[in-house]
Amino acid sequence: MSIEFKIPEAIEKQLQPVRSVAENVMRPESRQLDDNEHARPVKFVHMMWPQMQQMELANLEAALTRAQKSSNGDESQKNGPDNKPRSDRASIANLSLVYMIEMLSWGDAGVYLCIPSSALGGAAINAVGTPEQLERFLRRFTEGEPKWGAMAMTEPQAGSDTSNIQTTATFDPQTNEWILNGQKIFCTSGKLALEESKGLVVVWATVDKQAGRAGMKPFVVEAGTPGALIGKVEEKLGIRASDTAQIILDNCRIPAENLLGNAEVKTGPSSQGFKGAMRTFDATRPIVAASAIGIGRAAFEYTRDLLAKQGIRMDYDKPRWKLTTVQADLLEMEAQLHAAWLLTLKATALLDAKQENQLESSMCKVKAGKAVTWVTQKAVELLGPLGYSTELLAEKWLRDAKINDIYEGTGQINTLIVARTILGYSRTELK
Amino acid sequence: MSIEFKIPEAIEKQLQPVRSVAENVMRPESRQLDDNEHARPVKFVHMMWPQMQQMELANLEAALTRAQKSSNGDESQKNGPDNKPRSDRASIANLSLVYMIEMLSWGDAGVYLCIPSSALGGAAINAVGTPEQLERFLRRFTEGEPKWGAMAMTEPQAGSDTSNIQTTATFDPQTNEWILNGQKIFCTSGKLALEESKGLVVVWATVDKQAGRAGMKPFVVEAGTPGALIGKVEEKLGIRASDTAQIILDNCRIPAENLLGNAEVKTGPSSQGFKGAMRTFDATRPIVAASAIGIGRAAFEYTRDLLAKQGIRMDYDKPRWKLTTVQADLLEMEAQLHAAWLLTLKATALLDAKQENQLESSMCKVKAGKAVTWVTQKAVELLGPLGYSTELLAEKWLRDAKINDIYEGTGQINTLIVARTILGYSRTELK
Amino acid sequence: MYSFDMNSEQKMLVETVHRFAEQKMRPFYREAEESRAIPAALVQTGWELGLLPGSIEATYGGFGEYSALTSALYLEEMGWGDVGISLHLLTPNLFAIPIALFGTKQQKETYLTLFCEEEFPKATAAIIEPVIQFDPAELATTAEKVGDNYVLNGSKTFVPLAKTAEWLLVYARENGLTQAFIVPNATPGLDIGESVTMMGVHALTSYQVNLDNVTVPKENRLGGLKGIRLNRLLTVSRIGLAALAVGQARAAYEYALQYAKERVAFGEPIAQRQSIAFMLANMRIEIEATRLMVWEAAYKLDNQEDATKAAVLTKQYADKMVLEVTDGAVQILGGHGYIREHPVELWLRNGRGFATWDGLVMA
Amino acid sequence: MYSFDMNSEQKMLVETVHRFAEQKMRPFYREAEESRAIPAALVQTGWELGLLPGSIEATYGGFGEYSALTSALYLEEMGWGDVGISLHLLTPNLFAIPIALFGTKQQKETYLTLFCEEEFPKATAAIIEPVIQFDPAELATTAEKVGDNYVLNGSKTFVPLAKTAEWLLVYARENGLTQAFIVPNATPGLDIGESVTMMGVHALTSYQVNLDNVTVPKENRLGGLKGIRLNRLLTVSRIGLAALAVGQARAAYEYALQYAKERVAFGEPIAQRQSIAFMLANMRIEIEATRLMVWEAAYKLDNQEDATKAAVLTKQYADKMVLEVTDGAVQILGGHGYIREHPVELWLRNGRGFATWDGLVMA
Repeated sequence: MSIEFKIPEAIEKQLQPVRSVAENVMRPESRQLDDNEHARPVKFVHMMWPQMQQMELANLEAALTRAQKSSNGDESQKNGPDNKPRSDRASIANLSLVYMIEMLSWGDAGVYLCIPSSALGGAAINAVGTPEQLERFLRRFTEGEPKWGAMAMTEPQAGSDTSNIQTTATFDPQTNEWILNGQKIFCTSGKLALEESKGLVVVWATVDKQAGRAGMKPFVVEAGTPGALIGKVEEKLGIRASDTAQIILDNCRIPAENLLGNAEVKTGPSSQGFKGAMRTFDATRPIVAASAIGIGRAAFEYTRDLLAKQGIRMDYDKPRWKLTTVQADLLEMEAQLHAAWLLTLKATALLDAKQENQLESSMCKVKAGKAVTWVTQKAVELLGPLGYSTELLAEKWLRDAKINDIYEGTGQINTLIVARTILGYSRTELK
Repeated sequence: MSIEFKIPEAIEKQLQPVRSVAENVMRPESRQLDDNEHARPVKFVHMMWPQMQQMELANLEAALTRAQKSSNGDESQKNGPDNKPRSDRASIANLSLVYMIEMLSWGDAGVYLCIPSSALGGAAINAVGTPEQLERFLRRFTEGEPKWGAMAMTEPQAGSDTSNIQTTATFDPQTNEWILNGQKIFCTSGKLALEESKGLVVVWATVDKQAGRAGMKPFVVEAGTPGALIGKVEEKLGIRASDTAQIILDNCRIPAENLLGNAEVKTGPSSQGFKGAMRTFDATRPIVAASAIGIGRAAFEYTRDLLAKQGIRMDYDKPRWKLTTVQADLLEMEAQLHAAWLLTLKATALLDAKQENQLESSMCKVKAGKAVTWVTQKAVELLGPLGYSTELLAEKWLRDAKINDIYEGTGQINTLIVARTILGYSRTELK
Repeated sequence: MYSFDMNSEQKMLVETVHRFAEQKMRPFYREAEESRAIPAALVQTGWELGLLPGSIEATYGGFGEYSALTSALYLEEMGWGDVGISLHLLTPNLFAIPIALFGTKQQKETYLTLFCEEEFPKATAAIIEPVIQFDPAELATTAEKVGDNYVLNGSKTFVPLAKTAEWLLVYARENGLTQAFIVPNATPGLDIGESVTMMGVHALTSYQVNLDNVTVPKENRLGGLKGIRLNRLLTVSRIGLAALAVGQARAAYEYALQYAKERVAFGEPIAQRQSIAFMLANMRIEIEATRLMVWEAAYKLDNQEDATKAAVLTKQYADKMVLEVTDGAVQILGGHGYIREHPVELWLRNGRGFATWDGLVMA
Repeated sequence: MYSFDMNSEQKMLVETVHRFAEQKMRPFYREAEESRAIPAALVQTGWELGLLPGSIEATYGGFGEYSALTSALYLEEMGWGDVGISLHLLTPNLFAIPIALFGTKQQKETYLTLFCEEEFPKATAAIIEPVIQFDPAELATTAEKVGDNYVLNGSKTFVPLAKTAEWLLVYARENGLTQAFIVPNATPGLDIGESVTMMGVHALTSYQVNLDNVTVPKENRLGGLKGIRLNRLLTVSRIGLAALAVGQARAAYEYALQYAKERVAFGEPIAQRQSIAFMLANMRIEIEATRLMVWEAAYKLDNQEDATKAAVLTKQYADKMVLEVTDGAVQILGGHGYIREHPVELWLRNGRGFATWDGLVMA
């Protein structure tokens, strides 16, 4: 063990084709897909699908091995991603993902979100699914036409306050089915998953409203299930290529086997279901941070290069008082991005090392959300009238960037998590 | 009535001698008085005393007239400064004060605080004193040697939380005396008032701990009263010429007549005593803001002028991208100071017009505290190694400035007041 | 003295414009934004407020006197209503105000009367250029005197309503200084290009304008031989833009405040959390400070004091303030702030614009 | 790979230095600050940690290898202990490290051995000048070659321990470039002036130094004919200062956090208010980010990658961070933060210094 700051060669190699996709497939369509909010990046989707199938297959096989061991009674391996057995001691799976997403977001953050994969839905299934569930739900992502998975958590009256979820799951012993009722919003790729492909959505619903967090359970709803409808698809400030859907669950019946994990409502510290959901944030927040940073880097590099063409160059070896405001702004943009990036890499490295990273994952999310909001706003300013026009992509990057300070927990929620962690406070001590 | 932004001529005239004192009496001693923390600005005190006596006399006479009318049953005039009858409809008393204090603080904020006057103590007595109390307590400030008044509110365990005061006042019917016990800290000019002159301190104490705010009452403690001792005198980051004293009240007996206002403990909305104390903040916060801005202006002007000697001049008519960092910093310093100054002027104008100004007075305090902390920190930076050395005054201004974001309610407390006001929230709704 | 109270005339005007903003602009701004068009009736109603004629002397058909302060007061209300619609309504000013301030007697007589009629006047100005580093004092567009004419060459962008404008005021560099030239729409070489889309204010249709040897008689040089003082016009523009920015910020602040009081999370309105409440408090402080800076700069301008510095400090302060406040409003609304069902995302897009709009408002 | 774990040797070193900081520096820093002096015993104990000899090759009497990363790790602990005492303890480095990096073989042999003995070495360097706009790449102090000698002229400030130094490394401008010259204390024309007081770090005694035709043989030019690469030394210095700044900020953050948990107002610890808790959270985030930037820049330097840019970004980031964090700590303590009974007021004074100290740390 020794401190090291070096991109693994394997990742560097993997990144080359990703960079090429970002540059040659994503960027050229950026403006057009932004203008036509509900159009799909068809070319990108088809280009990525073979690769994603391979990744899905690898994940599925690993999960099957794990799940089979687990159902054979190997109890220590049971509780979700944290205890996954891994042969490779220094995994770089998450690091690799974070690098890839940073690069794809450098290409186009809205388009990247349309990548065909089981995504957050897959992660939830992967974490606790039985071998049968894994097969039934995840095999589809390794074959046939492109498909999408999604996760539906947020409700109109419960944004950050995910414990306040109103969607209900009632068990019908007659038919051995769960009946879901409620409304979900802000479901990324919800329409792609339920309407535009034979995908699926993992829906969080409560089996016992009185039980609060402990009553919350994840259920798999497959495309084509009667009673699961796409309502409005949001029109947004940015990431317009990505669909953000409302899902209406109207007496939506799903087989008993579509419940992920245990139906039992355990209160107290052992309410694993909800905690598991919260746990996934430790993995997804660095990804959101990386996406933010990719957009920020796009804005920074573009601004720097265009200014260089005007003869305004960075100068790293002068005292600050010798710089122009533009040089100083560029320097600060670069430093802010890099600060956020290093926090993201650390949160990710901890994840790969299977170490606790809740603090780090919230820290990188807070920093990246804030830094990239500022960096992209600055880029538009530095690029003057052209920067504010739709002739350049800078204004789009500003709009795309902002979501990263909002989803997967707003800056405020993540700061609260950091604060609670460093102070050792519970959620009642620090509201 | 019409919108106007023009310094009244009378104030402009008044300011000329003040500017001269600031420049010729205060500035030359700034460094030395900072180095010798507990030395006194003797020259300044003696120079200001005749003028202060005149002001005190005018205030005293006005208060006596008012108090006599009031004790003659003119009930409408009773409730303190808000309802003061004034012949001059557009008073500029507070505006004039704010301008003077800005200028004196431009001279030296620590020295300005040593101005011999009844100060906050006088204000409290003036507001509710009977004719007899006014004579007994305030006449001294119009004659003889320089004297100081002070106010003692803060306690070791109660900073912003002034309702949590532990100092007790117990009435002894035998001797017709109040017995004060407790400890006060951070009393500005406490030592000057009690030990170094025949001054006085208004001490807030509770006559009924169960009653909370309603039990809090102001008592006058005169210099030389047995049992009223100066403990330590604080050594501070800045404003070192000003004494910040601990006052120990050890069975300190004062005559019954030294209680200001009513001894009765009224709970509920009519607990005027404490409210009155809080009310004085509406007048003092703009003064603190003005003091902050005076320091900030000193730092800004000095930095600007010294940089101009190096050939670096402000240019107000260029787009930001054509400026150097130093020019942009200077511009931002000036704008920040001016923003704070205009808020201060508005809060003061409302006060002079006897209009509600709690929101405005907290707003200007928040802004000035923050702006001037930043401006003085920036000045030290822009002045490089010399700025960081004690050869220039910039580093002292930074140290002096910081207190303004702390006393008379920290930036956080004042932001909280602004927030409660704009949201219409009580202190339980927004803690 | 320092006084912060409007006179009764100003109060009445502000109330009138606020009512218009509330009743006519607010119900329509999202539709205008999405459809990129404003119905003629709304424009006409706005015009009937008589804001521009109120700034023009009676001699030329108006009924008022130019006051930067009065303009600042109503601009805040317009900005509160909608910046895009406001920029549309304020387009004729871009032509008229510079003429009122610098026109020769003859120019005033010829043109100002056009702005005191019943119909929304068809005139605009071209100042901003399609570059990344724009300085109105060093334009790339040139004006050259050839005989009794001026020949203009260059490119402009963000020219509002250029397609339908009968008159354009074109700013160009002549002998190192920026001057303005009156150009009729039919002048050969004047090419109104594609409409230009900005990040915000889609309600305003603006265009790229190209000038290829556009020739106008020397009488069309604004101010005749004396020309213009660009600095003065920029001061007017900076104060106006800052006033609009205050209005925009106030709209965002009020909306976020209301939302925060209504939106419940973890059992309480989110406004009861200090992180949200303090954001709102700081918004309020910054809006108020900027408003006072705007008023003071306008007061100085009206009272023949040098307002250059005040206007620059104010504008730069306002640029930053409006961005922070509108961004904060989006942040307070969270996911709901990011979707177009709520106005704050539009306000953030508008907020970012102010720093790039030097010259785009004259009032 | 990316790895954020120290190796066992580094861990041990960090623990050792932390223990020294906690047990030797912390109990004494306020007294050192107020009395403007550090007892010889403390200096000696600090010297016995062997930090500098640990950076010098065995050939010259040391027992280690120079590593910017290892230095950064222990500098953070020293900064956490006390910046003033640290700058005193690090003064010999100002002479030794540039020689280790750029000295000719002979210079290394002659001088480095002095830094591997049992007593605290008496050597320092003069780089900073008493100006408001300081640029180490464009010094006002000059060096001119006259025959076989160099003649130095100019003024320096913030020269630590100059009064007792036997050797000074003086930076001067020669043919447009900054070079360094070894000057013995007894050289005629070398005038150690008054001690200079800074806003912070009073524990460090530093001096104004004047050079009036100070003449040294050409052998005293550091690096001989090749001279030095200033940029490389500044990179070392920037990383070192940033590491110290992280330590200083961490001290302030930890203190404020503890205070906020203990201080009760309105019935609860103030840390239970979001306004305070969020300040602490942001401090933590910024400290952590800066630490990672420091480590990365040091890692690059150690691995022969170009670290100039990384060091500059890190240093500027750290300058701002340490000021914000120390200021925030004073703010959290309120009135108690303003008095010298608590350390935070000193830490704020130190915090402001970092931006002006380019060249004042080499490690």
